[in-house]
Amino acid sequence: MKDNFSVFLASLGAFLVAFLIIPIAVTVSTQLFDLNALIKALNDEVVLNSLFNSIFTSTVATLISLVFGVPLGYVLARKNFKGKNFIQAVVDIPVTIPHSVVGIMLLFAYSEAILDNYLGIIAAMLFVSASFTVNSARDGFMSVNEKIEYVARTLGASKVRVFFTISLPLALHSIFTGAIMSWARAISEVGAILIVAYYPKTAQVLVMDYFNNYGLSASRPIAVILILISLVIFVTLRRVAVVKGGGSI
Amino acid sequence: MKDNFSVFLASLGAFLVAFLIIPIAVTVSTQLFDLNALIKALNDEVVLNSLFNSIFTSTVATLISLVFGVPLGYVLARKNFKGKNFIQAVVDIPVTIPHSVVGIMLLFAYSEAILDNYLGIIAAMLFVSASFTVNSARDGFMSVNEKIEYVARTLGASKVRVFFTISLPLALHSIFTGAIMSWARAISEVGAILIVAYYPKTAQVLVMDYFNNYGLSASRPIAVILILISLVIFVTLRRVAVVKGGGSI
Amino acid sequence: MLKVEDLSKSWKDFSLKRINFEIQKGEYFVILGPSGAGKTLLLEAIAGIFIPDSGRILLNGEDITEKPPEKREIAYIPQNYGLFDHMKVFDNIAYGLKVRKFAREEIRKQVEEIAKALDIKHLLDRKVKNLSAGERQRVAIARAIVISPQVILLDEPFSNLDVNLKNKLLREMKRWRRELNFTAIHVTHSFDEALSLGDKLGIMMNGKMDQVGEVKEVFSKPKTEDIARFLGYENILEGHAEGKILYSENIKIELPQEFYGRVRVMIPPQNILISKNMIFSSARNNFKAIVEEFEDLGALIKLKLRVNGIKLAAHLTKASFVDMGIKEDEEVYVSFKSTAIHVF
Amino acid sequence: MLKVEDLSKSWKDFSLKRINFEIQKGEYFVILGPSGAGKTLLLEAIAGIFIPDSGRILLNGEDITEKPPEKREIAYIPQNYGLFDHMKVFDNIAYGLKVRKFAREEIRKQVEEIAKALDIKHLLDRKVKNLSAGERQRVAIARAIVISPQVILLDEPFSNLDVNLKNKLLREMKRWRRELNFTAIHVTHSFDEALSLGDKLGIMMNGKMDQVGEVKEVFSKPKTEDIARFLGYENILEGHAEGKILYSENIKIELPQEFYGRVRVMIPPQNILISKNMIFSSARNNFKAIVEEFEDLGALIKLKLRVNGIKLAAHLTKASFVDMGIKEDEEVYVSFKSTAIHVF
Repeated sequence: MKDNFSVFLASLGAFLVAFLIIPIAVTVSTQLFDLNALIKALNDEVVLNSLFNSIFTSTVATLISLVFGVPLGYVLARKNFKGKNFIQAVVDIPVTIPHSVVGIMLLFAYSEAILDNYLGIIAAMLFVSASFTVNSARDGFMSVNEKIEYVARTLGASKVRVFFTISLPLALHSIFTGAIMSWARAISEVGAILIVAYYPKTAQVLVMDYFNNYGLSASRPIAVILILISLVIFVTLRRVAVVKGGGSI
Repeated sequence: MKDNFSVFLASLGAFLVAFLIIPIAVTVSTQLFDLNALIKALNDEVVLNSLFNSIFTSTVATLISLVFGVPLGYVLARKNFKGKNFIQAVVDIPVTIPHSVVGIMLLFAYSEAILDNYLGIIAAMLFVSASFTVNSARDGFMSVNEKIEYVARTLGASKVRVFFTISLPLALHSIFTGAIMSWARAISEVGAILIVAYYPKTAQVLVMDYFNNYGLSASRPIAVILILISLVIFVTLRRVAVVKGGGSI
Repeated sequence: MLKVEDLSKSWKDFSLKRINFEIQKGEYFVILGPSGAGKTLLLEAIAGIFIPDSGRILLNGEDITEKPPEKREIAYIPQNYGLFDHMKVFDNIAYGLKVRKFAREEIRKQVEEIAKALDIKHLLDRKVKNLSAGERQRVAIARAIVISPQVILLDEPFSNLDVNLKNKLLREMKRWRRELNFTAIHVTHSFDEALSLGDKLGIMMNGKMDQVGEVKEVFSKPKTEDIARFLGYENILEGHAEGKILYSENIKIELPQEFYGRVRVMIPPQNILISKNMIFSSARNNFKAIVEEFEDLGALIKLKLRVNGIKLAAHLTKASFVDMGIKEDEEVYVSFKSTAIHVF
Repeated sequence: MLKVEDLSKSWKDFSLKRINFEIQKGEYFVILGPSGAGKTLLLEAIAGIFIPDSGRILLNGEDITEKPPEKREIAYIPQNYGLFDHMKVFDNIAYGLKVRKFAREEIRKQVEEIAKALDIKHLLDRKVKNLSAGERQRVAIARAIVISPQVILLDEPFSNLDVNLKNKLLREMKRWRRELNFTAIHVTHSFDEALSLGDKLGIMMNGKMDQVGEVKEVFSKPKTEDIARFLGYENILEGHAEGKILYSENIKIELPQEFYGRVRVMIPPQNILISKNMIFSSARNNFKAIVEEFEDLGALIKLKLRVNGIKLAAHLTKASFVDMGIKEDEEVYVSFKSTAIHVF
């Protein structure tokens, strides 16, 4: 049943969709008229190195968030303890701190150890992205019925075995979805990296350099490459997650 | 029942919690030994203006995301149409695009209109934060039983009236929670703002300036102020959301 | 007053098939059917939640088939009542009156009046969330009745209530009906609601309204065997009658009176006597049977028996079941009086 | 073999109170009780999911009260079976064997053997998700039995199944028991499972195990009135007997034989005859009664009657209920034979 009110709501929504899609469409499509620049960028060792740095660091940050965040999510899902609300707040708070402040805080806390090296980039990424993995892991473990874990134990499995053969596999879809979000958040980070680790140069910082030094058009080829890489990986991983989980995310 | 494996998992989680909390604790606590600098910063008109700019722009961005994002969430929750998956992807994709690229895209798309003005800051914030409001609104409306909307209509209420008196109030808690996340994401943005609107100066950019021009210690007072403001508003709003919703978020 | 003509609608895996019925002003029409019969969908079509593929809905002669729900003056109370959880009881009941832009004072007066009639006046300031199931039901009825709709549609209004509360509310519903004199279509799978409340009864199965009529008539003369089974008649046998003898499969059954030709009979399961030994009694129908299985009906045990080629069900108490030590695959003797047989 | 001694545990709003029972090897012990009786919690204590506040659990003389579940050799099948949804049927059944580090070949052999016994060999390569309820139950039983546990705990294994499937699986469970000879504790609220499967029966209500004994004994001699009621005995009256006459409240009831002093009797509801007129029959107990309310039992109508100060329930078929046109608050006549009365 069509009606005016639904059309009105859809129109309001369409404004927002347009606002979000126009920048991507304009940037990518204008680059198509200058494919040479794109190809040149793809042959530029500086660009390729920076792309490697971006993908490498965001992937490592995501892996670290998995190694430490999944156990944390399990504890938050299964245990009750004093200060649990506080721990949960600590996990959530990084999303609200301005990225430049994140960089400064990290330097204050870990100083020379993270200045201008891979560790710094990864630390910055981990700080802003860990909450996605932790919260998804927590939700995933919460959705696993504890009874099933106990059944496995009555069949003779130790707690460790139950964790790896029952709890973890059943929570895996949710964890994987959270890891994708963490990865996306990590590779999108700029502000904190600018402060902590201007070098080694990541692609997102290189875009900024090109923009500052050579102007808007010069920064476009690498911007477009970054958009396409992010989109392809993000969309592919989400597809995989949907197929594996047999549901939608 | 205490056991070694749970202790092991908790220890892994504790590393991550420590990694997240140490930077905040160190930055804030070291500043307590230099309260003068903090007080001086709070009397500095440049700092105060930048704080106003940050809070003003992130609040406006959140309000805009509500005006356009709530209708979009409603349409995504209630209607089935071709291209719905595409629209959903458009909503989610901004999280994965590096912030420097976001700034460049926005300049390409909206050029002079957003260069170095409030509009530019708000556009950058809206781009990176809108998905939280849209997705929460969608989830909120999906949790409202359509039957109840129909009951209201059999009592004589038009679609418009049902939306405002039934659907919207029942989804409000979820929408409010999403708006808090949007606000937090907006005020934390730096990378895109650096490119689109270096002026008017927001606090998060000012921190960067101080760091680049006067070094780490000089940037700390305003960083601490920003941390505290973000935390207080974020925690307070979450409390309100929990109390209003009668549940947890 | 409300007339449904040939109403049909298909979905992927279900359809409503040519539904016809008519109700008069003040009538209470109960639609009885198993779950999955399409009862809720029929109510939704009448409420205007969807538009049928074909057929018409007439209200006082006017075709309302495609009218939006807000213009129909037909109030709908879904299963679980569909209360507005974010409002107080008062605002729930007042909702339809506010929509109609009644004056503040008038709204208060009408809400208090209906709340008094339904014994929920003391709840008006309460949050809906904290109400009991019985209270929620009353609020839903008050909210529907207060706008004086032409018809009220009730979807399983007594499900999810415990037995005692249900019986209490059934009694009260009868009183409210008398006092408030509304027209209603009430959908249920429960027999006692039909018997308690219905002026008229419709039996709905598999998307079809198979029989419509007076309650007593439908129960005493089920049109089809499916309806008879749904109404709980067990042991329905068909056969060829010659005088007082019915020949069905391989057995002969003595009937209470003379019949000729094809007849259908029903032997009430609790009128079938079970014994371990052959008994000679006034009962003229005596057979040897095999116990196939038994089932706990809560109050009773139902034995499923095989008598030659025929399956019979018999009820007995748990106490006598245990006393007799009945086991599966055992032989027992069944007997029933010819006067216990219903012929229809 | 398994002995539970004085087991107690308190939560905020519920407690298990001094549970005692013992079962022998190969025995099938059914625990019957209403929902909320604490049956699941008792199983969880035996499985080792929590440790009781006091009391002991002994398995073959060894105190296992505080042993972790994986060391008890007691397999637990929770309600809804607790299958591992991310594994195939084969891997579900093989889980306990893999834990025990059996050789690959040995695992395959044992899984196929048990799968054959339970008729699920064709399902071994299937995903658990796509199984029907009956298939899921078999997989759960196979997974438990294959590790040859000392005891198998089954929590409502036949709930959520439709009646026909339940009857089928009940029959098969009896066969599996004979063939595989396992020891089991089976918790249920359903009477027919107790009758079909139980060697021994425990009645559990409100956290207490009120009676333990042979099935027939428990049913014929319920220890308390609560148990009698739970077992479905209605119309339980207490009174003072003088020979063949029982004086209870304001009525005199003729008993089947002579008794003296306080006795408790039960009159099966389906043995109470209802009529609109006083009938003079061989039934010696005739009373006038008021119909208070009626209730749909599915197969029957239950009438709740008041006879002087006493409440009686009577069952009759829907057909005769409608035929007689019985209404609430009406007078009817009830009669029952003295031989229909159970004295206990």
